[in-house]
Amino acid sequence: MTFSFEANLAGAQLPNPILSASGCAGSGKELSQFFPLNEIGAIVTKSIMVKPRSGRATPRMAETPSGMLNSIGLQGPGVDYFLENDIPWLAEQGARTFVSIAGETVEDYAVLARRMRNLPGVVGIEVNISCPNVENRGMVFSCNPDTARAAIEAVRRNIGGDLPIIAKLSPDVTDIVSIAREVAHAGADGVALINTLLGMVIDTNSMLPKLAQRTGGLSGPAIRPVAVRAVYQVHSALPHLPILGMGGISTGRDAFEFILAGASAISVGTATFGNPQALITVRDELSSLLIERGFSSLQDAIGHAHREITE
Amino acid sequence: MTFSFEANLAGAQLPNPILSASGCAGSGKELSQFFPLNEIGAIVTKSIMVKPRSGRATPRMAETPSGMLNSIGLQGPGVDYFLENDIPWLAEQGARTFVSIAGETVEDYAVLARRMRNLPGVVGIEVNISCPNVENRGMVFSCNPDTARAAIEAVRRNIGGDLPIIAKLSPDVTDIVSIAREVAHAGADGVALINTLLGMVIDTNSMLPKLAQRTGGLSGPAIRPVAVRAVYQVHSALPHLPILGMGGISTGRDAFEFILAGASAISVGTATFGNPQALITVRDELSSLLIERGFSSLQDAIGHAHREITE
Amino acid sequence: MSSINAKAQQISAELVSNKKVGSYHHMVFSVGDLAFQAKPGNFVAIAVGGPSSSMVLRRAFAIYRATESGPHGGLLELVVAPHGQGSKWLTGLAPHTSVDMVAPLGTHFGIPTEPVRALLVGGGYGSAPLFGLAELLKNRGCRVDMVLGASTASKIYAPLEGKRSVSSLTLTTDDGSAGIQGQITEVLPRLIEENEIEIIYSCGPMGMLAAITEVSKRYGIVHQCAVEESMACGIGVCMTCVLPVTGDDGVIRMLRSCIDGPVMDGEQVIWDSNRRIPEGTFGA
Amino acid sequence: MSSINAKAQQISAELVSNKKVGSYHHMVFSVGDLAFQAKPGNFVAIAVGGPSSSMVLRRAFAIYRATESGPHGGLLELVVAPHGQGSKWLTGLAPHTSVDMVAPLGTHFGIPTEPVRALLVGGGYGSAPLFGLAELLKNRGCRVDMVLGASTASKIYAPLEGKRSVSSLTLTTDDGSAGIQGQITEVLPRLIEENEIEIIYSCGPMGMLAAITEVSKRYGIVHQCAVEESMACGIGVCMTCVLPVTGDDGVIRMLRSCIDGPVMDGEQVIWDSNRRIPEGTFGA
Ligand SMILES: Cc1cc2nc3c(=O)[nH]c(=O)nc-3n(C[C@H](O)[C@H](O)[C@H](O)COP(=O)(O)OP(=O)(O)OC[C@H]3O[C@@H](n4cnc5c(N)ncnc54)[C@H](O)[C@@H]3O)c2cc1C
Ligand SMILES: Cc1cc2nc3c(=O)[nH]c(=O)nc-3n(C[C@H](O)[C@H](O)[C@H](O)COP(=O)(O)OP(=O)(O)OC[C@H]3O[C@@H](n4cnc5c(N)ncnc54)[C@H](O)[C@@H]3O)c2cc1C
Ligand SMILES: Cc1cc2nc3c(=O)[nH]c(=O)nc-3n(C[C@H](O)[C@H](O)[C@H](O)COP(=O)(O)O)c2cc1C
Ligand SMILES: Cc1cc2nc3c(=O)[nH]c(=O)nc-3n(C[C@H](O)[C@H](O)[C@H](O)COP(=O)(O)O)c2cc1C
Ligand code: FES
Ligand code: FES
Repeated sequence: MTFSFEANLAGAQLPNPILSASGCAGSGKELSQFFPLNEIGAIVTKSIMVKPRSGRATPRMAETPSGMLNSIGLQGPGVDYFLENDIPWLAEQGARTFVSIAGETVEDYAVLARRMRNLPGVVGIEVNISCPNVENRGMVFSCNPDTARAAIEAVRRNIGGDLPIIAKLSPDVTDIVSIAREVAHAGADGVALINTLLGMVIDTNSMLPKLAQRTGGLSGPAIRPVAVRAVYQVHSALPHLPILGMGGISTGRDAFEFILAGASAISVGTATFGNPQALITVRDELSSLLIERGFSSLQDAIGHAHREITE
Repeated sequence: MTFSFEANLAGAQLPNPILSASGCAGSGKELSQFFPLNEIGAIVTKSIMVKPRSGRATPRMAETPSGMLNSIGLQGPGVDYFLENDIPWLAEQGARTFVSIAGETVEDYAVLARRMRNLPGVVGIEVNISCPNVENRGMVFSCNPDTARAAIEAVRRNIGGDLPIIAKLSPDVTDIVSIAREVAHAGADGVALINTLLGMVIDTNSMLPKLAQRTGGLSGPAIRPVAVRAVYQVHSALPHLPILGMGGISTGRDAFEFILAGASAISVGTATFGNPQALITVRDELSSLLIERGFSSLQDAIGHAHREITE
Repeated sequence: MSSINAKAQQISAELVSNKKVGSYHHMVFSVGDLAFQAKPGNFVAIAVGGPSSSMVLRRAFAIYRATESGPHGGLLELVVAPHGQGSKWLTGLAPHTSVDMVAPLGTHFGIPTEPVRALLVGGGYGSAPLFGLAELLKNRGCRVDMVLGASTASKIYAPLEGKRSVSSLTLTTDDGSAGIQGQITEVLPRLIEENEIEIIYSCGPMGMLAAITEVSKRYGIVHQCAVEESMACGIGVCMTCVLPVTGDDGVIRMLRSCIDGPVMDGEQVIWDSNRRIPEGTFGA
Repeated sequence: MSSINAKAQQISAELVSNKKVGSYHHMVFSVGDLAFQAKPGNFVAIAVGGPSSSMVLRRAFAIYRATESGPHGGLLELVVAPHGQGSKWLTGLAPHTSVDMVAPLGTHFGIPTEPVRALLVGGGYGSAPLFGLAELLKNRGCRVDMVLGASTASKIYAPLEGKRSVSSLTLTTDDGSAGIQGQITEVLPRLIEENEIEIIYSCGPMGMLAAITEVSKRYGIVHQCAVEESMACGIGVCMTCVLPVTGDDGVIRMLRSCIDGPVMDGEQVIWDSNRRIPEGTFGA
């Protein structure tokens, strides 16, 4: 039997459905010692902003049961440096790249989108709208339908060409389906589910929040059930909207859960910290599992857990 | 040095701040073999409804990394049986009881509140508003400020006397502070934070959601950072609103985190499944820890992580 | 105090021996006087994974044998299949490690007051609690026949010393690698008739118990079975392990298999209730 | 390919020996040819807690010694303090267990091209990477003095064989249980002056490194220190382990201590940046 592992993520054709998660694969360079970057479906870059950013003060992380908190605060050298250095290097490796962009204002998203035209190796844009909106009391863009829509519209209007746009949503909302619907209307070709959950750890020695910024984003296997639920709900309500699923994936079994729930492709984030080769492990285990379960293609398995149960 | 472990939860005077979590201590009888029930601050009953309820179909649970999903669906014999059997038995044990009540309609809450008058051993009411509202497309009461308020007002108007009312909130909302504010205005004397997070596990053998009802509530250490964050946020915004903190507490250290974040007392839920004596372990570890850190009373430690850092 | 879990204690139990037998591990724990309390059908619940485990729930295992005294004091013996991460952790333990155990839990097999002719039916590691039961029945003057089935020979657990109390032992395997090829239920009618069986005791997968119930009903004989539902707590506080059971009053209730079971009356259990609540269930 | 992590490999390393020495565990791992790649200052990152661990992050440990061949092939030796749940799990392992290790990681101590007079300063298990460094410096014709400090005698790690390359060894303890009572920095001026020190190499708690930097600045001598920041990944992909460092261009940047460190120029690090971003930092 032939088996097709090819993925189509909102129009981006990828040899397999395994992507890195934004902010969890550095610039790519750091991982390239552990596997050739073109072995995975695509590299998702850390979220790029208009200007250089120092990020937040340390401590920036805390380990939690089956997870971790982080508050990096989008440290990065800004879009100019990124386009000059990271993009050409990734293209040289033959890597397919999803550029993650993040803004503090709607205008930032517009500016960044214009810079994303005609980049070598870039197969799509992940729009991280799970970050604070400085024009709206720091409220996270994707926690409000209006600001979520505004950010995506700004990208859609400015991107030009037919580069797929994936809107990355925060799970910290009452109704994630309504946000997904909103960004789809605004022109997103797909959604990335989920970003981290807002959490806090208190250091019982200092008796203060462990992270300098008090709260941070919770990731890792701990949040997997929340992520699978989000993917299942959105796929159920919007079956034609492509989903990039993530949140606690560290094995092929975990990835399979997301595919069955309705994801067209998946990202591996925190697992890479524990295992630099996690992306490859997940890829190999997922393809074995799909073949074992009798699927002749990845496509056939997407959303399979939604089928009618007829016993 | 004398140390006072006494807790005051929204007016309920308790010898210590350790409570069971609703739905995680059965009727009390099941645990009484493992420790005398009057050894803990209070027993919180499983949520009582107006009528008997079969609960949901099985499978009702799935273990997850550092947590579990459940979808019990509030199985129980109804308020009549409860008042006749459980309440007198708990009173006989010398246990202090918080009765958890849950409704499908605002009227249910009113009916239940009226039944809560003058019960032996009952020191407070926990109003579980993290359940589906049948009159509003099954939307969870506490996921909407209006329905949250309506349920609490119904209890407040009907309860009579001065029994403290604690509103138990779902973390699955965009802004938990605004819900807490709403229920406080509606007459809640305090809030219980947090109920479970909505999650899903897909069984990769059957390739279907593992739980019969598809989704379930995520509890256990996995969710602790989300719970601590919720307690910290609400205490920060509403410093005078008493909080019953819970979510993944299994050691004294964990309980201490919630106290530092602003909880006046805490509940232990899922940990009891792994360790029938968890409530006693947490109690003893927490009091040692408070003494070790130089506190002369529990009261002094509440919200201590909010202090100004002056170094 | 209540009568629920009345004999249960939470103890630290030292692993005395851990031997691979076919597909299973025969594991012996030193438990002190607690061994006196255990009756055939009772189970234990063990915390798995060690101090920084991601597994928050205990795992349940039927008690294979309880030995009240010996060089190590009272012993409890289990038969464990390395299945998922919890049972694999357990079967990987070295002797002298201690585990956190709550035992004995649940209901036990009822012993008739008069000698009867009993058939004991076990599937896979479901044979475990039947050997202690066989001994007890034998001592009460009962005739005991036993039939054990599994997918393949290595999954039949039937140690020599266990068979002492049994008048006849029939084996079935799906692949024919031991005994008769086929399902356990296929041989039941013959065994019931030949041995004039008056009561069936069973333990094994839920599907097998359901099938045995069909047969026992047909012959009008009592069927006590030990069910195996996923359990989060094992002590009756979580309500995850329920299954619909028709009471003596005719009312179907969702009963907890950890405290109202695992031993239940096969005829009263509503089998095939997976993913649905049977119509007419109390509170439905 | 890039030059970051260029020598790092992910391997299964067998624990060859695990001995308690004072408050620490001296742990030896068989790592094959990877031992050839390790230089003093490099560290390893080990996955902890076993297959169903709730700990998702690796733990970092400085390489104490690398032995390139022997009966077990190449060896890496670590000095581990049982501190929290991860290090306690590690120090509790029995020989012949294998761990998942990524090594060697990070920058290493720079070795002067000319013989110099070096002072090596270690706090607690921070002495670990200094012995291999001492040997290397000695072989290059340097004079090496060493001072080790800790809260108490059992927390000073200074094995006999490690001291071979050292001309003088001074000890300090907070409680006076070994060597001079007091903080390590109190003895530095005397040692620097007496031994005409030209370079300081250090490893230990961040507070100590900051204090040493004060002293080295005062004397105008180079100070290479191995920092210890909480690391989630150890390989440069997560950005959790940063600290502000002034570059040669005068610009302060948040650098990753796992790939731009752990060995850094003490004078360039902005110490006391806990919970705040120093003013003027790039991108602030
Ligand atoms: C009353 C009772 C008696 C049992 N007696 C035995 C015995 O004597 N020998 C034996 O090997 N096993 C027995 N089991 C089953 C044993 O508990 C499971 O094999 C074990 O829980 C599998 O856990 P795991 O971590 O290896 O698998 P995982 O698949 O990782 O477990 C995940 C979750 O599912 C539950 N689960 C998985 N399989 C089963 C199952 N078959 N039955 C119930 N829950 C399950 C686990 O308890 C856990 O909560 C018994 C179960 C019950 C309820
Ligand atoms: C470059 C480097 C070299 C190190 N070398 C050694 C060594 O040679 N010997 C040794 O015993 N320890 C060393 N450490 C510290 C060692 O990594 C920690 O002691 C260990 O991580 C503690 O983990 P735990 O699980 O026991 O503690 P926990 O408190 O349970 O750890 C929780 C989290 O905090 C982090 N953490 C806790 N303490 C430290 C610490 N002191 N430094 C950095 N992160 C910490 C852990 O990595 C983990 O992510 C080194 C750390 C770094 C960064
Ligand atoms: C250290 C860290 C940094 C992250 N940075 C970003 C980021 O820059 N942009 C973004 O969209 N998501 C970021 N994320 C979120 C991840 O991409 C991912 O959505 C989340 O961690 C859940 O997946 P996981 O559990 O596999 O890590 C970050 C996560 C971590 C742990
Ligand atoms: C099996 C189970 C049943 C529960 N039943 C109820 C309930 O009836 N009413 C309620 O308010 N919360 C219920 N909860 C939620 C808990 O009371 C608690 O809020 C939540 O589990 C988080 O705490 P934990 O992590 O300590 O379990 C239940 C939780 C579990 C795991
Ligand atoms: S397993 Fe918890 S009630 Fe039975
Ligand atoms: S530890 Fe991840 S970048 Fe340094």
